[in-house]
Amino acid sequence: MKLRLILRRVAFLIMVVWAASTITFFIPRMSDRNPIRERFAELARTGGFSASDLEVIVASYNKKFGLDKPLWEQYVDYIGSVARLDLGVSLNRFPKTVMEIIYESLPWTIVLLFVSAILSFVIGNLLGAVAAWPKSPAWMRSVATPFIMFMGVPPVLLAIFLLFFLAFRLKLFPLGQAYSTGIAPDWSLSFVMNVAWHQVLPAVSMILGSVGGWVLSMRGMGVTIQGEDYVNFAEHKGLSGRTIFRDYYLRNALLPQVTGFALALGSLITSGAVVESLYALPGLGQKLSQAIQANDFLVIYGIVLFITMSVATLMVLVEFLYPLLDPRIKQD
Amino acid sequence: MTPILQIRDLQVSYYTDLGRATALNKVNLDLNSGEKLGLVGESGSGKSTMALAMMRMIKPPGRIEGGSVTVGGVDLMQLSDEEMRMSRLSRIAYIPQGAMNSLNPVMRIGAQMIDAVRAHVPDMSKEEMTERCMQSLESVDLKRNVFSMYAHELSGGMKQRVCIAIGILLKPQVIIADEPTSALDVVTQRQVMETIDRVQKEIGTAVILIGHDMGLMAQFVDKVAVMYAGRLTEVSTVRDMFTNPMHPYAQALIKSLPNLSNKGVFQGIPGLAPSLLRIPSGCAFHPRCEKAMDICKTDVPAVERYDGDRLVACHLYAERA
Amino acid sequence: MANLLEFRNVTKTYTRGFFSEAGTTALADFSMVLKEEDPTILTVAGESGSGKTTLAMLLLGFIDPTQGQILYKGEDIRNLRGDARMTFRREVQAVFQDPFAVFNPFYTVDHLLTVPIEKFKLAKSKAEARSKMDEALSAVGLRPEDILGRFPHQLSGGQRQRINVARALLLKPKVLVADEPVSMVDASLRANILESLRGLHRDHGVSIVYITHDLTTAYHVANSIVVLYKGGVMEAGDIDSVIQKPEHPYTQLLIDSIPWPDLDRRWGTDGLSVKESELSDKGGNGCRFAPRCPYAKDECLTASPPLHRVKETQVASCILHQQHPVLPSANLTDVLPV
Amino acid sequence: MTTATTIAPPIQPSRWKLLAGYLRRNKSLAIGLGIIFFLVLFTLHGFFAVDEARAYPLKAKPKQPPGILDFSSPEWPGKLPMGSDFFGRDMHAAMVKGMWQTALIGVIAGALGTFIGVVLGFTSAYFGGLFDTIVKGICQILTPIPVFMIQIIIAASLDKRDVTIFTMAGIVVMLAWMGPTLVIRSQVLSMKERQFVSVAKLSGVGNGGVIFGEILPNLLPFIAAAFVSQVFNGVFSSFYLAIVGLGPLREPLLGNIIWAAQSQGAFFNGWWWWPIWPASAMVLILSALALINMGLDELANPRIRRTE
Repeated sequence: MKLRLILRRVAFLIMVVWAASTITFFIPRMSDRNPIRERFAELARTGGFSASDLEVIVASYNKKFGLDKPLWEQYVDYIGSVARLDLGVSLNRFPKTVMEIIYESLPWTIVLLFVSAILSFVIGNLLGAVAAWPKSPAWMRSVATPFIMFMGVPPVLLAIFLLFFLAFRLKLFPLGQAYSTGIAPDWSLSFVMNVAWHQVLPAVSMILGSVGGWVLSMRGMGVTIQGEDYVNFAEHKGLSGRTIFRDYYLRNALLPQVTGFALALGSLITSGAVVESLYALPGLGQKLSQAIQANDFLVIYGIVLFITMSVATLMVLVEFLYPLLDPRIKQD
Repeated sequence: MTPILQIRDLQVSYYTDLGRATALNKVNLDLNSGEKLGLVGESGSGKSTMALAMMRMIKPPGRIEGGSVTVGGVDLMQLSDEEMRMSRLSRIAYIPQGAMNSLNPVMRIGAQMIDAVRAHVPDMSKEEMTERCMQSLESVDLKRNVFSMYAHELSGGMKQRVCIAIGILLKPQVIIADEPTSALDVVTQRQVMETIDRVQKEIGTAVILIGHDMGLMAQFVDKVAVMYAGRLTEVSTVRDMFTNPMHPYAQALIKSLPNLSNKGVFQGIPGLAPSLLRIPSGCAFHPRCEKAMDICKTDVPAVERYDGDRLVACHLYAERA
Repeated sequence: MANLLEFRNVTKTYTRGFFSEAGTTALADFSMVLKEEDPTILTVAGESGSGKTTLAMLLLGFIDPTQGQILYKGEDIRNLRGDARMTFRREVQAVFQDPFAVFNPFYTVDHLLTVPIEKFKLAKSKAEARSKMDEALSAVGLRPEDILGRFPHQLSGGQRQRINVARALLLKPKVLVADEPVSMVDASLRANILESLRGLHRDHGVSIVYITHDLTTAYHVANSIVVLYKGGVMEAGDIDSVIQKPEHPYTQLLIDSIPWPDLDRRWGTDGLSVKESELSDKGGNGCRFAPRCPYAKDECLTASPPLHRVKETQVASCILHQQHPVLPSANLTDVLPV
Repeated sequence: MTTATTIAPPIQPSRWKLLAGYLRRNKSLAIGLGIIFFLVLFTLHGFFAVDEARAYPLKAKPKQPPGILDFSSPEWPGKLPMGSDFFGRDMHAAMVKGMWQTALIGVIAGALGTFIGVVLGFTSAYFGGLFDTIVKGICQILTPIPVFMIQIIIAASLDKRDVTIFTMAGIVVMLAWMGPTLVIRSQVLSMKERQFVSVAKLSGVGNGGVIFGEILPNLLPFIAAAFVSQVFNGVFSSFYLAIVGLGPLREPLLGNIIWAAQSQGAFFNGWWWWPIWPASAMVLILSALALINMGLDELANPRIRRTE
């Protein structure tokens, strides 16, 4: 029974990745325009690269999108290379492969993303739980309100405002970049602190932008859970308010939120991509918007595909985690 | 013998958008140790409010507006919130109506029992607590392995037994069972009621069974209290109640019961129960009462004692009081 | 003349998902006939999971049988089309358990009565429709001016359930399925609602299939009874025989578990001991009740007993009665008096 | 066994009074509607007060801070109440035009997405079977894919010169129908098991009548909420596409203006008003939509309603 569950989830993951790669394969070819050919023409005009490079790029491009072969064959090749994580080469930074670009920028994105995802999840759910709990003091409940107000504000706008007021006007924080210019990256404490200092504003804007959503959904969930018979019965049992809050109310209200976590990562990646480029952090997002600016198509497709696969994988991992949290799931 | 439970002038109101609804109107009730009382009435008569008021679990927009509930000499209404918390389960326990959902789905049964013990006897050793919980499970005919199970692994009847096992963990002086079998099949209902009966005898506690099923009352309780529109109308022994009810509402209630010997002749009570927002003047039952007199429309009948032990609130018997 | 409504060896099996091969049998090989000229009140009794609600859904045509046929005036109800289908719809009606859920919260309670009047063209004018509604509401003891124009949450449970009975009254069906019509109504109002239903049967010749777990009310309204357990018929017959002298151990258990409001019939005087329903049967071919039966023998676990005709009007599916002749399950109606 | 549920209020207050009372309790709905009202007023006033053409480059003296007099303006002494940008757009005109276009994208995307969602949700839930399995499967598989990423691919495959606000709306809708489909589907699934549907069938109501007469009216709050959140998504996604430079570059869309300001280093050059106006407008629009959505949520899901 359990094995079947795992197999089903893995099959689901494969389906998602397959769907994502199919979309990235077909959409570019549905437009009558051929952006890559245009790009070559443009590059050749401005003399952006040497003739020998051009041959290699064309070969890679042909391999990826090989227009000479029938469509289904191209498709099979494409899916095959996606399965091998071969996402082609960059036009602009030839001979760098797309995967190399992803690998060099991935650590920055992971740090920013996970820090802000986890912090906003924890802060948002605690605030939401407190806000819905009828016995929490009024001031504690009102703390949640300003965060809800921020919910409609996309992190990128917060990033703009923070950058303007705190970094540009008040000069409290650096104006972007991953670390101060002039220091060499190493693992020394001072360098790590420097990096952390540069991450504050982008992280804060992402956290502020996503806490509200958690507060709101947790508050809704909390109101539902506190009406449940088992919370009432816990009070009839004479349990202390703290025990009821933690073991009966919070634990149950959190369950559905966990499923939302992976989905929230997906939208946080979106915001992160833009915030990164705003703060000139060398993460995936910056690479993506640079590629968009430069019409570096294989990099765009590659990064998009990579992000999609990562989010889908995380979602499936969270699903695996879920039975550990909710004993009712194990049965089916 | 002083009663273990004394309720005096208990009054509870709900403040709704449509006005104030008095759900309990100066209710008085005594109950002796080891006695089983049935509290019956139509929906909205205030019987569940009574249970919650005794537990001091009335939540806004409801409010306890006065009166006392004395259990074993202690007036619960005078306790601090923390003292009241400690009194729940140890002095007065509650067995809930919705046993289907009364157990935390993500905690093992044992953990939910132990946290109840720990909340009241924090310095008991873990082994002792476990043993206490296991014994409690056994006394309601559950196996020890239920301790490490989750609620979804149990049938409805078993869940209700677990709730009973939790209710008797600290041997309270009063147990309130609020329609404990309303969600169960008849066969399971009987098993559960017999379990309550047995543990009640074992620990000698007083039990208040809340419900609207007079049949269940006939099977289970010693005394029946009938509520109507937030007031007690009659309190009698179960035999008196079924053979010679005095209050016209109680009479109608008994007459509305189908049983094996009156095939085809049971009849309902005409009219509808009043809304607590608009309780009729005088005796609240007078619009539905066949024997209503003029005085019933204006004066609220006082609860009087008849034949030694019966309490009835009806003008019909005024001269006998 | 054709039978009004006939269940012919109806079996309903629910399967779970595409992959699971084992299904649960909600109703097994059930046959029954309701005749137009002999309207009756038939109780179908059982605990939850007995298949009684499945039976109601089948009868109303909401679900299709897995095997067997349900015939209305000789025609399989799956094949009814057009006018014939509308006739079936009008003549087979229901009163449901939850008097709140049957109301569409978006509309006032009038909706419940106006829609069938309009769809079945029961009235030629607005005024006629209104007078029909008034008449039906008054007949169940409601004052139309208290009821019409209100939203369901503004009425009490008792009022709502009476409106449902009024709806049945308005439509004057041939068959009425009453699925636990009083279990969510205050005890003091049960008699009134059941009396209205009985009036429908008595005065308008409506056959009522009364589905319940409450044998006390069943005893008072019905002529005959079928006791179901896990989809199978355990016992059937005329109501007095079955209630006063049940022959199947399950029926005995059920009747002994009823909290009779009778001080001379208190529990604990019969020495009855029952097993908790936690025991799951192994899904074998034996008697469905064997795992809980105090008299179960080895052979009970291997073969499902047929219906033994213990009396002219009583059958029990139990080997304790195997000295009595076997009644084919298709002829169940033979022992059900009207 | 609760109390006081049995009888109707003796007097029914007027609808407007009820609405006012409801808005007072449902503060988020009231505030959200208030902001939208203010923005509509601003845009309407703008249509009369400013020349739309001035929302495009080279129509005003560039790089002017708010409030400065602009003598190059045709209607003298044409003020620049919100300043102008590097390319010589009158920011006031740009804001009026940009907000109108943003709203247009949002409403088109919202209406289309909701419509698709309602149709698919209803048909798949009500009729079930293979169609339902397919619709549900597609939604489930597409849900983990970050929509924005796919939108980037779509937008990047288009010729930027061809991109209009209508293509923007189209791009957004293409992957935005799954949300409302799943919401409506689950609502219909639970609704069709409700007993009033059975009673309607017994009353001779056919499938169409059940869908439109019985189920749909009860789902109106959900559909309204789905619409508002679709509008939110539409505005949000088109904004993000524009801010990474995938918008219709000529148009003064709010996201486009921010993107342009960002790429010209507006803050470093001291032209703070350039990104701040569109950013503030965006904050107002999105907050208002989020607040309305919250309010509608409360309407659709009475359990969240709180006693205060």
